[in-house]
Amino acid sequence: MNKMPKWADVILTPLISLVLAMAISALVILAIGESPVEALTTMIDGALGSSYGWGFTLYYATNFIFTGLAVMVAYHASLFNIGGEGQAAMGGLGVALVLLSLPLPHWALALPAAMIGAALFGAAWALIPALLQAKRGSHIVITTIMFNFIAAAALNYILVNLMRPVGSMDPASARFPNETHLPKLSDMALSLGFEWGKNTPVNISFFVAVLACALVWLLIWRGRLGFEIRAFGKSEPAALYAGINPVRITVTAMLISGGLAGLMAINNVMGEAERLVLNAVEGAGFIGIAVALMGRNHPLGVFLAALLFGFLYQGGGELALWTSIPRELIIVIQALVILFTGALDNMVRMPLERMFLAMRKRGA
Amino acid sequence: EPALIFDLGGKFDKSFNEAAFMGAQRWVEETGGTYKELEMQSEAQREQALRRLAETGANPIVMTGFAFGDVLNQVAPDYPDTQFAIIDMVVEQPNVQSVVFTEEQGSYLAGIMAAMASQSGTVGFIGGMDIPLIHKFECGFAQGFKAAKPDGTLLINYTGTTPAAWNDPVKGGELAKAQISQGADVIYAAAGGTGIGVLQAAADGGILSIGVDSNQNHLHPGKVLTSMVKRVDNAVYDAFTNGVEPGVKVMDLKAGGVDVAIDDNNKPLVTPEMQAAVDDAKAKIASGEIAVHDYMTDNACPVR
Amino acid sequence: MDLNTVLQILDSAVRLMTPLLLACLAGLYSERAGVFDIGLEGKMLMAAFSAATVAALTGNVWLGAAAGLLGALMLSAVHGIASITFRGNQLISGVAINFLASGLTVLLGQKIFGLGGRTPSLTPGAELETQLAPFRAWLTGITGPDGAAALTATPRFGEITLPLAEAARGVPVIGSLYAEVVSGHSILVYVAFAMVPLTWWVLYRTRFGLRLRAVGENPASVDTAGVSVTRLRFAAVAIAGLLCGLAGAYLATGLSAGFVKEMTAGRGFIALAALIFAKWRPWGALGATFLFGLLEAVANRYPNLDLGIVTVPSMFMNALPYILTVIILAGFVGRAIPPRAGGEPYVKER
Amino acid sequence: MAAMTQSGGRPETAAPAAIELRGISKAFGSVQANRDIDLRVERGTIHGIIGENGAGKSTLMSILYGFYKPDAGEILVGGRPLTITDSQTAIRAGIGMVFQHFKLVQNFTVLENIVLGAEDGRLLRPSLSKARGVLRRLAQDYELNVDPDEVVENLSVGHQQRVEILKALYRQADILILDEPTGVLTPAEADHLFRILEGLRAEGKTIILITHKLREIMEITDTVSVMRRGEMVASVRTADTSPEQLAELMVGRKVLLNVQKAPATPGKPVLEIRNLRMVDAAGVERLRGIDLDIRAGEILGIAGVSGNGQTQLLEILGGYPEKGSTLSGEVRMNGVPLPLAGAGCNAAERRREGIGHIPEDRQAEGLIMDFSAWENVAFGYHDRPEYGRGPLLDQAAIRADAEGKIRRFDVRPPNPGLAARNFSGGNQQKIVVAREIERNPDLLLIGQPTRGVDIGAIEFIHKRIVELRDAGKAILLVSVELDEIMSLADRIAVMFDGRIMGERLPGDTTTGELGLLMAGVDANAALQTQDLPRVS
Ligand SMILES: Nc1ncnc2c1ncn2[C@@H]1O[C@H](COP(=O)(O)OP(=O)(O)OP(=O)(O)O)[C@@H](O)[C@H]1O
Ligand SMILES: Nc1ncnc2c1ncn2[C@@H]1O[C@H](COP(=O)(O)OP(=O)(O)OP(=O)(O)O)[C@@H](O)[C@H]1O
Ligand SMILES: [Mg+2]
Ligand SMILES: [Mg+2]
Repeated sequence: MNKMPKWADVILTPLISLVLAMAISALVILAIGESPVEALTTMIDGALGSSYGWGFTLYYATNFIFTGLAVMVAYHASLFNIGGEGQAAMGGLGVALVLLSLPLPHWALALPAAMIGAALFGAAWALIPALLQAKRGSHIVITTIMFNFIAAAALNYILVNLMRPVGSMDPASARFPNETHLPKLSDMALSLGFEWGKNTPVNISFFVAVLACALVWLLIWRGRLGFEIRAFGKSEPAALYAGINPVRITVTAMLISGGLAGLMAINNVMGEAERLVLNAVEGAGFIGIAVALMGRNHPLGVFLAALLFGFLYQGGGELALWTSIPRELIIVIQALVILFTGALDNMVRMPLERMFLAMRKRGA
Repeated sequence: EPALIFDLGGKFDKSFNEAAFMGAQRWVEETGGTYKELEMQSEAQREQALRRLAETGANPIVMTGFAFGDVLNQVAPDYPDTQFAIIDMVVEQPNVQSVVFTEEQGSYLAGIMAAMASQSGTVGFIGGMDIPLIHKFECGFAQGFKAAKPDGTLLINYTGTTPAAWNDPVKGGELAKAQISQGADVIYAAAGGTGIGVLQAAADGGILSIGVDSNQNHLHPGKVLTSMVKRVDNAVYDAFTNGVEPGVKVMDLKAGGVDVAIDDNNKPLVTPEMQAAVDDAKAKIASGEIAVHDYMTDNACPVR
Repeated sequence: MDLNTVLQILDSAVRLMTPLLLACLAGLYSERAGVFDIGLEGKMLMAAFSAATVAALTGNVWLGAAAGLLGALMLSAVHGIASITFRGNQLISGVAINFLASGLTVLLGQKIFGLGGRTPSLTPGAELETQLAPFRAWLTGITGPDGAAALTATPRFGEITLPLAEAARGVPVIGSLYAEVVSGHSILVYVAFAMVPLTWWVLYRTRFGLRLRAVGENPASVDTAGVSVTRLRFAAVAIAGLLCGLAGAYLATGLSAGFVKEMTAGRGFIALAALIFAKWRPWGALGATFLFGLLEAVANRYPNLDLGIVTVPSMFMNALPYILTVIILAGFVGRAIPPRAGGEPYVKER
Repeated sequence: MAAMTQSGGRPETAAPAAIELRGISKAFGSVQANRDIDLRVERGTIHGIIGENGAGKSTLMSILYGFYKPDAGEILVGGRPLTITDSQTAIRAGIGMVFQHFKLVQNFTVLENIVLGAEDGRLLRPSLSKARGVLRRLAQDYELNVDPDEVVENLSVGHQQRVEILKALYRQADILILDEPTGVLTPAEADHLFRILEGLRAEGKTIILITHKLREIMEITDTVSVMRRGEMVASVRTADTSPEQLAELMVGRKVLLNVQKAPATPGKPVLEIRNLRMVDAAGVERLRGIDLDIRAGEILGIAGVSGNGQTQLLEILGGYPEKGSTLSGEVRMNGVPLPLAGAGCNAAERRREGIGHIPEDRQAEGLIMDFSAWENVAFGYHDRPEYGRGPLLDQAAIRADAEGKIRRFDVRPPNPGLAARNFSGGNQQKIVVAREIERNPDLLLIGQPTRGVDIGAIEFIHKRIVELRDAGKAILLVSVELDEIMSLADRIAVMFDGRIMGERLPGDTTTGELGLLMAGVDANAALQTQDLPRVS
């Protein structure tokens, strides 16, 4: 313990890891015959260089915050929820059903209603795997994987056969009523008198996501329930000794997790597409795993990791849009970032620790 | 400078995005011009891409895929001076050309050929994801097949329910084998990259297959009965050369929008009778004597 | 449902389960040694790509398979360095490997072939010939044109008809079972099935197996017995790589003829599920993957189950294997206890 | 096996020491676990090492065994310097070690555990059958019987320890290190172990024994070293010292080795158990009709070899019977029946009823090892109003409470933010004891309160338990340490095979009699077989 100052561990280690990941990415870019410098500037410009880029970066980050928090909460109960993908998809269905069936006159009413729908559907999709884990011991990793496939099938059926307006080629629901459209951050900026992020999808859900980070932090690190979740996650026998009910905690943690994953739908389905399309989740559920793990299962970490992935997504998208570099390069860069900051962090930390220890010895 | 936007499948999807790309390439070769091209990475980028292209002054902007419909409907009014063309979807805006294909007609012809090539009387259809567009192919194929062989059997499979359904040649091959074992001796694949596996398994299994979208006859010469080509390339090429004319443009059989490909690779498979039957059907469809039902109009197919 | 249909479904199940079985056994070695591996998918994908690429460039499927093994092995090395040497998080490393494979295969494929990440089809034809030409020309200098032609003539694994298969067909049930289901697969299928007893034997009858199991249960016991935990775990991870390599090679050069991006289509995750289902045992792996293969084969065969009044839509038939898995898991398989030291890097000093 | 069949003549004194350590230092991060340590152990002797929890004993031995690498220092084996880079080197040099926390693979058989790492070839079968033979001989020579085909997790701790010793002997160890071997043994098992050790010494083997029990040091060792806070403070001949002197050397102050307590003044019954039966999930009957009463102001001690139902009894009373088990009988707390199943049967409910619980296994149950000390102080009581409002916990309140407990119970280091894992075993136990005792429960369940705890801490914990009794509370004490039971309990019940074999008053019985009861020998029969040999 205390081998190096905390600030070094929290800031220096990930930073150096990130630099390493970028260096290797540069080599890959060179190897496919493109210019790393140009690629990097395109990415940074495209994602962070303008309010426009930020608008997209934050939009993607919002998705990842929700799915990252979802994975994180379950992880604290030592449940590995791989089902974010399916839960978020079902959350989308919840949003669509609420917005298409209830006559909601204003977004301020529609948002909470949609949030309830999204969370309920997401949580419901996590409920069966949770119950099976708690009561029958069926491994949650398998069941949540299976439920991703089942969600895809169910949504496919519902969109094609039930919710698709007749004659439409597109397997998607009808558009949500105009009154329910969420205010975009660009609109909010305009009403404050300046122009920011025009035509970007980032919307008020971003603030909901930030709020969710804070609430999850309170829940896990300050709440009695979070205390129980963490204790159960660390040791089931100890939890029993302390009177913590394993079934209750497993189910509660998964419901919260599924609900959070489902909430992602207010961003992509309600905020961006304004209708439910097939495959609206686009892998954000899986990115959530990386985000949670990289964020060290802490809401602040999740927030930062989500921003990083938002940046990579948007920057990478720009790269693929405006240069001849294939879009798969971004996946490689993402992989390297995950690898170096998430799995190879000790490669950086160990020499750093030695350095700090030596420095302290010399100092003492 | 014109622009072309590919849908999520990417420009090398072995399917209609690739066909669009070929059309653009042809335009480049013939005119020496340049164009902008974009591949979508995510749903949220559709609007971004459209707006950015419009703002950079690209004109016309051609996009492939029904998924752009909704976004284009929102974006087009903001850029009245830009001309848009969308393939596979109708968008009613004054500056948008909607290019739709009568896949059912091309598939109808493929169905006739399948019926005539089949010894067993059983043929198969393998679709990618179970979405309305693919049902359009399926239904046209079924009508042609039943017209030529009223008591024949048609086997139908869809690959899956996730985007992986378009990129799973292993599953495609396995579905083909399952259909072969049920007696199918001609299989029509409308499944993107998955179709490669279908054509392969058919060739391995000694039966015939039918390709889709672009001409795939060359993949297994002598083993692909034909390909139902959808001339997305022509649509793109036209838009690039002649510009965009707002309104709905129906690329039907008559207009050469869809057809069955016959070339050196499949010549030996096409008997004179088959050729005659196809020509006859073409004429009748053109004259309206045969009306091939479009699945999209009522989400139903008159034959199964 | 007549016997013939049953046989055909079984035949299909065997083909479908083979990549799952190989990947599942790969996971078994790794996880039995205490290294979780959710990167099976990525390793399989990389192997499929390398195998198809080299097979396309050389026309020789054996070279292709070797490349497949190498490709997966490289990713295994990454996993080993991250999770064993540097005691990183094994799950994160696995996630990273999946991403890496997904991106690199297309990137490299596009660079080499320019077909958007696809490799040329591995069936004799113009597309393949152009790729093969340089290698064949180079070989001709060494072996002469005939040798070169022979060496580049098999870009893909063929099906093997076992001895007496045709003769056996006449024997009721058993004979046709042999001819239809047992015979007529690519060699990798037989390799995969042979791997099951072999794995059992290695695990329970050899020194290596004993140590491997021990290191996954309690690495300190192995360490204090004077055996290197690191070496054992690397060996296990390497074996996992080789098996994923076989799985990938089978996908790209056995079952299909060439690589298509993302062609593993989630099979690595299904293999992982099967591994848990199998409770980390070799014969269990055989059973679990057979079940998955069978369910998929049945769903393929009956895409629109017509129940008279209603027709079950294709989406549900497609999801059927997954639904049944959940039901079976809930109903018949109890708690699966993973290797106790699984997922934890071995740390002597805190 | 050459070394073992050698007849054990005493070596001439001029011979080099079996082990010599010079200037060994080892730091874990900023913790200096060993500082410049010298140690010399002669061949054919038993050398004891004592020291407080966290003094660095285990670390030193692990270095000798090649498990840790020292930061500085030199090791000589048989007079020759040896760089021990890993355990393999140590094993080859004839060093064997039985760790404080066993290094066994729980789901392997005894035989598999023994051959692990010492196989003869690539195939397992020949190794195993050879080992089986050797094992039979070792079992005969040293009375070390264990069923070679039993799976280790089904063995009692005592037998598990035999497996560890057999492991070392199988590897032909000449120098055997035992780290707190008796911490988990019954007195009889401990005696058996010492007979074995004496036999080994007679053969010329060298033994290093770490223990917290001064009685054992005095009984069996030839020389003894004392460690304190990472340093070696003394090395003396056992004959030249006394328990009191050793205790003082160890703790740095005078220690009372016996519990001081006034006679009990029992009040009304607090807990009444009637015909309690339990069949576990596997269908084995674990409790076969238990009847017990515990009164206010008394300590009821339950003696017994571990595995005879004590664990189940504590779990049931604590509110968390094994999942899938079936229970019958009646338990009353202050006259009110306690539910034995269903919603009312959980540990939180029991705490609300006024039942406190110091569990047998502090690391698996009593603490969350990754939680900080202050979080552990709230563990189990985290739903209490004083720890927060509504759904939130009041960190400041808990920390303040934790600081108080740490101060009053002298937990070292006094840092409530430190994870439980980073405290030594004795200090971990103090955190649990502080948490449970300071709740002032009507009934306190205690399982093995001083297992692996140093004498200073034992003294302290015992004192607290007696204080609670004197405050009129009822205490149920389960311990395998007969000494502990004899000195703490006001009444002793002996458990064997799920039954209460009998009740005795400490003044009216002997450890001999209790030992027989613990082995299931009926009291009347015991009268006739007073001089039975030790049970084992
Ligand atoms: N692997 C480790 N990593 C970090 N610190 C350690 C490790 N092992 C021991 N320590 C610390 O080193 C010190 C000495 O520990 P050690 O286990 O040697 O004590 P001990 O004398 O055996 O105590 P006990 O009587 O409780 O067994 C303690 O402060 C302990 O917390
Ligand atoms: N070397 C051996 N080979 C085969 N079986 C053995 C061996 N050693 C012990 N066993 C078997 O293991 C079981 C336990 O042995 P036994 O009861 O003699 O042990 P013990 O030392 O007396 O134990 P305890 O002290 O607990 O009574 C017996 O069934 C015995 O036959
Ligand atoms: Mg110790
Ligand atoms: Mg005995």
